[in-house]
Amino acid sequence: MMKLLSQRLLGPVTLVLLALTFWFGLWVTPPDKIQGNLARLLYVHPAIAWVALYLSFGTATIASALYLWKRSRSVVMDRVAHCAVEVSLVFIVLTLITGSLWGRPTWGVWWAWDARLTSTAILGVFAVGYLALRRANDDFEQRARRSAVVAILAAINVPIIHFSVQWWKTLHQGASVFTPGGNFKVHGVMLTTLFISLAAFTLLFFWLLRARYRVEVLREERQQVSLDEALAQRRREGVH
Amino acid sequence: MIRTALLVCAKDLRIERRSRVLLWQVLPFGVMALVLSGLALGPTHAGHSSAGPGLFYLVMLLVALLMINRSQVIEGTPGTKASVATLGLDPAGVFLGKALALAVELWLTGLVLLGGSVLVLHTALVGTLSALPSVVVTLAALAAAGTLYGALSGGGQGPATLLPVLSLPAFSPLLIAGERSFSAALHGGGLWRWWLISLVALVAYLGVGILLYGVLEES
Amino acid sequence: MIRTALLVCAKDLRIERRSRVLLWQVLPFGVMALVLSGLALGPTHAGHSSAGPGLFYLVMLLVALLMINRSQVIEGTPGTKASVATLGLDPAGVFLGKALALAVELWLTGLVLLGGSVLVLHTALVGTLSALPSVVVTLAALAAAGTLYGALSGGGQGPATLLPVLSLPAFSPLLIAGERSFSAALHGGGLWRWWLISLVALVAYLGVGILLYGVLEES
Amino acid sequence: SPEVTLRDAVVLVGGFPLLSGVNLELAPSSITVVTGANGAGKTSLLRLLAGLVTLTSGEGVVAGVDLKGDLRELRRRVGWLGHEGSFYDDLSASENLVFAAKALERPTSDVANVLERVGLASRATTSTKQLSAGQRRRLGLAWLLLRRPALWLLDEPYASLDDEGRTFFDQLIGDVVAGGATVVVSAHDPLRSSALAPRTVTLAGGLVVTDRS
Amino acid sequence: SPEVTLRDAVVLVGGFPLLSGVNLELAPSSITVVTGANGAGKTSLLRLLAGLVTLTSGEGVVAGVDLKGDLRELRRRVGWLGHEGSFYDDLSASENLVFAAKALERPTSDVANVLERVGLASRATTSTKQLSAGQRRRLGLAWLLLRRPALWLLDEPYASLDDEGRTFFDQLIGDVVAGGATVVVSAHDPLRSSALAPRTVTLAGGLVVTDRS
Ligand code: HEM
Ligand SMILES: Nc1ncnc2c1ncn2[C@@H]1O[C@H](COP(=O)(O)OP(=O)(O)OP(=O)(O)O)[C@@H](O)[C@H]1O
Ligand SMILES: Nc1ncnc2c1ncn2[C@@H]1O[C@H](COP(=O)(O)OP(=O)(O)OP(=O)(O)O)[C@@H](O)[C@H]1O
Ligand SMILES: [Mg+2]
Ligand SMILES: [Mg+2]
Repeated sequence: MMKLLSQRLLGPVTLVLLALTFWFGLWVTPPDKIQGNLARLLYVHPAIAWVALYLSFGTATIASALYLWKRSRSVVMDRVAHCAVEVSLVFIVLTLITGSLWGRPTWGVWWAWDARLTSTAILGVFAVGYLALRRANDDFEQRARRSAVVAILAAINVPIIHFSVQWWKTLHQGASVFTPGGNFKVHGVMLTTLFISLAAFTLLFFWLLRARYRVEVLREERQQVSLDEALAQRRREGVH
Repeated sequence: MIRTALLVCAKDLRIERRSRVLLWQVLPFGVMALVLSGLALGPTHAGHSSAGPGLFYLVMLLVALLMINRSQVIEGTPGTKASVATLGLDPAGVFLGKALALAVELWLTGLVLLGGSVLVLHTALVGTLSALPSVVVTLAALAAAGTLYGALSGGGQGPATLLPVLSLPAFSPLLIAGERSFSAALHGGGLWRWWLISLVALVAYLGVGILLYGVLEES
Repeated sequence: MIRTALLVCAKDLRIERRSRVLLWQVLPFGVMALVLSGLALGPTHAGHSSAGPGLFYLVMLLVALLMINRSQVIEGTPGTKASVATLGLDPAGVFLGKALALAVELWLTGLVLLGGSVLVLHTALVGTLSALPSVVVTLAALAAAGTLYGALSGGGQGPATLLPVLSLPAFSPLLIAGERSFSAALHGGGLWRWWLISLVALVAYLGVGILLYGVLEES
Repeated sequence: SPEVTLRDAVVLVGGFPLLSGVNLELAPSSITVVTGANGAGKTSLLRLLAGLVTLTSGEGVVAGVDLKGDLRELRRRVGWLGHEGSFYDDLSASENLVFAAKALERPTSDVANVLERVGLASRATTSTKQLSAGQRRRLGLAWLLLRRPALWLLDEPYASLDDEGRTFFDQLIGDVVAGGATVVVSAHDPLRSSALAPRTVTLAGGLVVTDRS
Repeated sequence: SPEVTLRDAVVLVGGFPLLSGVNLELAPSSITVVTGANGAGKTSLLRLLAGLVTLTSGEGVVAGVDLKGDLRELRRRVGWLGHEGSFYDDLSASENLVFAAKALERPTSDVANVLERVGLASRATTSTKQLSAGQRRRLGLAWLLLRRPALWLLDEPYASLDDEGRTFFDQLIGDVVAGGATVVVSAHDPLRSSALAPRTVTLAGGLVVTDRS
C-alpha cells in the first residue's frame, strides 16, 4: 500500500518541488549583493552537483557491490547500477554546464584548473568508461561483473582524485552550505530555497532512475522475443 | 598465492626478455616521446626544468598504456587463455604476478627516462635522485591499477580497446601526485602528502586486485 | 594507383569504424592526455595559452603513434598478410590508401583536440581557426611519414624494430613546424614560412612513399 | 552418476545461439565423438563443457560441477585441446610444459619424458611459434598428458596430425579411458582404431539430431 | 615447360633449414599431394612456391617466375590457403570478398554466388572472427574461387572441412585442373575422390624422399 502510494506520488511530488524551486529561486529570493541575479544559480547548481557526485554514484556503487556479493547477486542490482550511472552522467554534464555558466562571469573563464572542476570532469570520464565497457561486452555475466568492478574502482577513486586535486590551489566555492557545525553561511529564504532545490533534484533523480529502469526491463523483454526468433532460425539450420 | 605470483611474474618477464619489445620498442618510444615533447614545448618552456616532472610522467603514462596492453597480449590467443584457464591458477596470485612484472618493466623504463629528462630537459640531478622513492611507489601503483584495468578491458571487442577510456581517469590522480612530489623534490616543498596519495592508491589497488581479480577472470 | 588507394583507405576506415578504436581508445586518450598535460605542467604553465600549440602537437604525436601502430595491426595475421599479398595490390596505392585513412583519423582527432585546447588551455578561438590549414597539412604529413615508419617497423623482430629511434628525426621537424605556425597564428608572425615546411615535408614523404613502399613490403 | 548432463542447454553469444537446446548425458570413462556439419556447434558444445562459455538457459552438470556454479572449479577438472595453439607462443616447448608443471605442482622431471612421448624431444628448445602445425598439436597433447584431467575435451584432434601421431592419439585415449577418465572428441572423420567403440553424437543447428552407440 | 622447377632448394629461417635441398618438377595442370611426417617441411615447401619465403640457395622457377627474381609478380599468380584465416577478421565474410573482388577488378556480383557455392550464404554478414573453423576454411576457398589463380597452393585443405565440404573441394580442384591450372596440396590423408589421380610427393627432413604418380 505505502509502496504503491509512493510510486504513484513520486512523479507529481518531484514536479511540484521543482516548480517550487524555480518559483522561489527566480521570484521570491532577492538578488545577491555581489553576484546579483547570478547568485540564483545557487538553487540549481549545488543540488545538481550533489546528485551527480554523491547520490547517483553512491547508488551505482552500492548496487554493484551488492551484485558482486554472491548472496545478493541478481539481475536487478546490475540494472540499477547501469541506470544509475547513465542518470549520473546526465547530472555530471549538467553540473559542468551550470558550473561553467556560473564560472564565466564570476571567474572570467569557462574552465579552470581547480580541484572540484577537475575531479568532476574526471568522474564524468569514469561514467563514460563504464558505459563503454557495457557496450563492449555482450556476455551478460561478464558484462555485469566487469562493470560492477569498474563502478567500485570509480568509487575508490573519487576520494583519491578529490584529495589529489584538493591540494591544488583552488578557487572553487568552499563548503559554504554544509559547513561543519551546521552554522550556515546562507540565510533565511535563500537557505529554504536551497533545501527545496536539494529535495527536488534528489526526488528527480529517483524518478529518472525508475523511468530508466522500466525502459531497461522493456528492452530486455523485447530481446527475449527476438531471442526465441533467433533460436527457431538456428534450429532450422539443421534440417535441409 | 605467492608461489603463483612468482611463477606468473617469471613467465611474463621471460617472455618480455625473449621478444625484446621493451628494449627495442618501448624504450626508444619513450625516449623519443620525451625528446619530442621537449621540442613541442618549444625553447620557451623546454629550457626551464619546471616542465620536466610533468613530461616525465606524461611519457611514463603513455609507456604504461603500451605495456599494459602488451601484458594482456602475451596472455596469447583465446586458445592459450582457454588452456591456461584449465590450470586453475589462483587469481590473486596471477594478479600479483602480472602487476609485479609490469612494475619491474615500468621501473626499468622509468630509470632510463629519468636519465633522459636530466639530459634533455635539464632537471636537476640531485632533486631527481631524491624523487626516486616517490617515483618507485607511483609506478608500482600504476602497475597495479594497470593490471586491473588491463584485465577489465581485455576480452571484449579487440585487444584492450577500452583500456585508455577506462584507466585514464584512474591514472590521472597518480600522475598528479607523482608530478607534484617530483617537483617538490626538485624545488622543495610538501613532498610527503603527495607521496602518501601514491602509497594509498598502491595499497587500494593491490587490495581490490587481490579480492576481485578472480571475479574478472571467472567469466 | 588511385583506385587501389581508395579501396585500401575505405577498407581501413571501415575496420576502424567497426572496432570503434578511434572513438573509445584514441579520442579519450587524446582528450585525457591534453587535460593531464595541462595538469602535469602545473597551474603556472597551463594557465597561459602559450603552451597550447606545443601541447596540442605533443598529444597529436602520441595519438599518431598509437594510430600508426594500429594501422599495421589491422593488416592482420601472417595468414592474412600472405593471402592479401597474393592479390598483388599496387604498393604505391596501398601506401596512399593507408596514409589517407590515417590522415582522416588524425584530422578527426585533431579537430576534437583543438576544441579541447580552446576550452581547457584557453587558446584563442580566432587564432586557432586561422591555424586550421597549417594543422591540416602538418597532420597529413605526419600521416604520410607515419605510414612509412609503420611499414618499416612492422617487420617485428630484427633491426626493423630500431626504427622508432630512427624516425625521431622524421617527426621532429614536422612537430616544430606545426607548433611554430600554430603559435604564429595565435600571436601573429611569419606563419607562412612554417606552413611551407610542413607542405614540403608532406610532398616529400608522399613521393618517397610512392616510390619506396613496394621495396619495404617486398620482404 | 553421469559425468556430463545437459538439459535444454542454450548458449547465446552476441545474440546468436551457438547451442539451441542440447540434451545430453555422458557416462563416466566413456568415449564420445561429436560430429556434424561445419558450424553445427561442435566446438561450442566442447567449450560449454569446458566452462569456457556461460550457459544462457537450461541446466547442466559437468564433472560434478553445476554450470551455473563455480566455472573455475570446473575448468580445473577438464583438459582442453583447441584448434589454435594452447600455450605461450614466445616460450619454447619445454618452457611451456615446465610452466604448466609448476602451476600444477607436478615434478618438472615429468616434462622431459612427456615431450619424448609426443615425439617433440628434438624440438624441446624451439619457440612454439616456429613449430609446425602438427607439432603444435602434439605439444597440446603433451600439455594434457601433464594434466591427466578427469574429462578430456578435444576439438578435432586428428587435424594436422600425421599417421603416426593419430595412432599414438588413439592408443593414448584408449589408456586414458581405461584409467577412468571421460573423453569427448569433436571430429569429421570416425576414429581409426577399431579398439575404441565410441558413442557418436551428431549435431545440427546447435541441437543433437542423432545419437548412436 | 614445367610449372614448378626446384633444384637443391634450401630455405633457411633463423639459421634453421626448413627445406634442405628439394628437387622437384611439376607439370602444368597436374595435381600433386605433398605428404610427410609432422615437421617434414610441407608447409615450408608451399610457402616457398607461393613466394612467401625467400630461397636461400639452389634455384627455382615457379609459374614462369624465377624465385630469385620478382616475388611480387609470383605472388600475383598463385593462390594460397593456409592454416590460419586468410582475411580481415573485423570484416564480414562478404565484405572480405568484395574487397578481394575490387582489388582483382572482378565484378562484385560474383561475390554472392561464390558465397553460395561454398555454402556461406547464410553467414555473409557475420564477422569472420565469429565463423567456425570449417566456415573460415570455406571462406578461404571462396577467396580463391574469386582469384582463379594459375597455381593453387593448399595447406591441409581437408582439415576441419565436413564431408560435404570435402566432396565439394575434390570436385572443385577437379574443375580447376581441367581448366588448366596446377594444384599442389599438402595433406596427411589421401584425396578421397578416385577421379583425381594425384602424384604423391613425400617429404622428410626438408627433402623429397619418395615420389609416386
Ligand atoms: C565547471 C564549473 C563547476 C563545476 C564542475 C562545479 C562542480 C561542483 C560540484 C561537484 C559541487 C558539489 C561539491 C560538494 O557538494 O562536495 C559543487 C558545489 C557548489 N558549487 Fe560548483 N562547480 C562549478 C562552478 C561553480 C561556480 C562558478 C560557482 C560559484 C561561483 C559554484 C558554486 C558552488 C557552490 C556554492 C556549491 C555548494 C558548495 C557546498 O556547499 O558544498 N560552482 N560544484
Ligand atoms: N555473432 C554471430 N552471428 C552469426 N553466427 C554466429 C555468430 N557467432 C557464431 N556464429 C555461428 O555459430 C556457429 C559456431 O559453431 P561452432 O564453432 O561450434 O561450429 P563447429 O561445429 O565447431 O564447426 P566446425 O566443424 O567448422 O568447427 C557457426 O555457425 C558460426 O557461424
Ligand atoms: N627456428 C627453428 N628452430 C628449430 N626448428 C625450426 C625452426 N623453425 C622451424 N623449425 C622446424 O621446421 C619445421 C617446419 O616444417 P613445416 O611447418 O613445413 O612442417 P609441415 O610439414 O608443414 O608439418 P605439419 O604436417 O605439422 O604441418 C618444423 O619441424 C619446425 O619445428
Ligand atoms: Mg569447430
Ligand atoms: Mg604444415
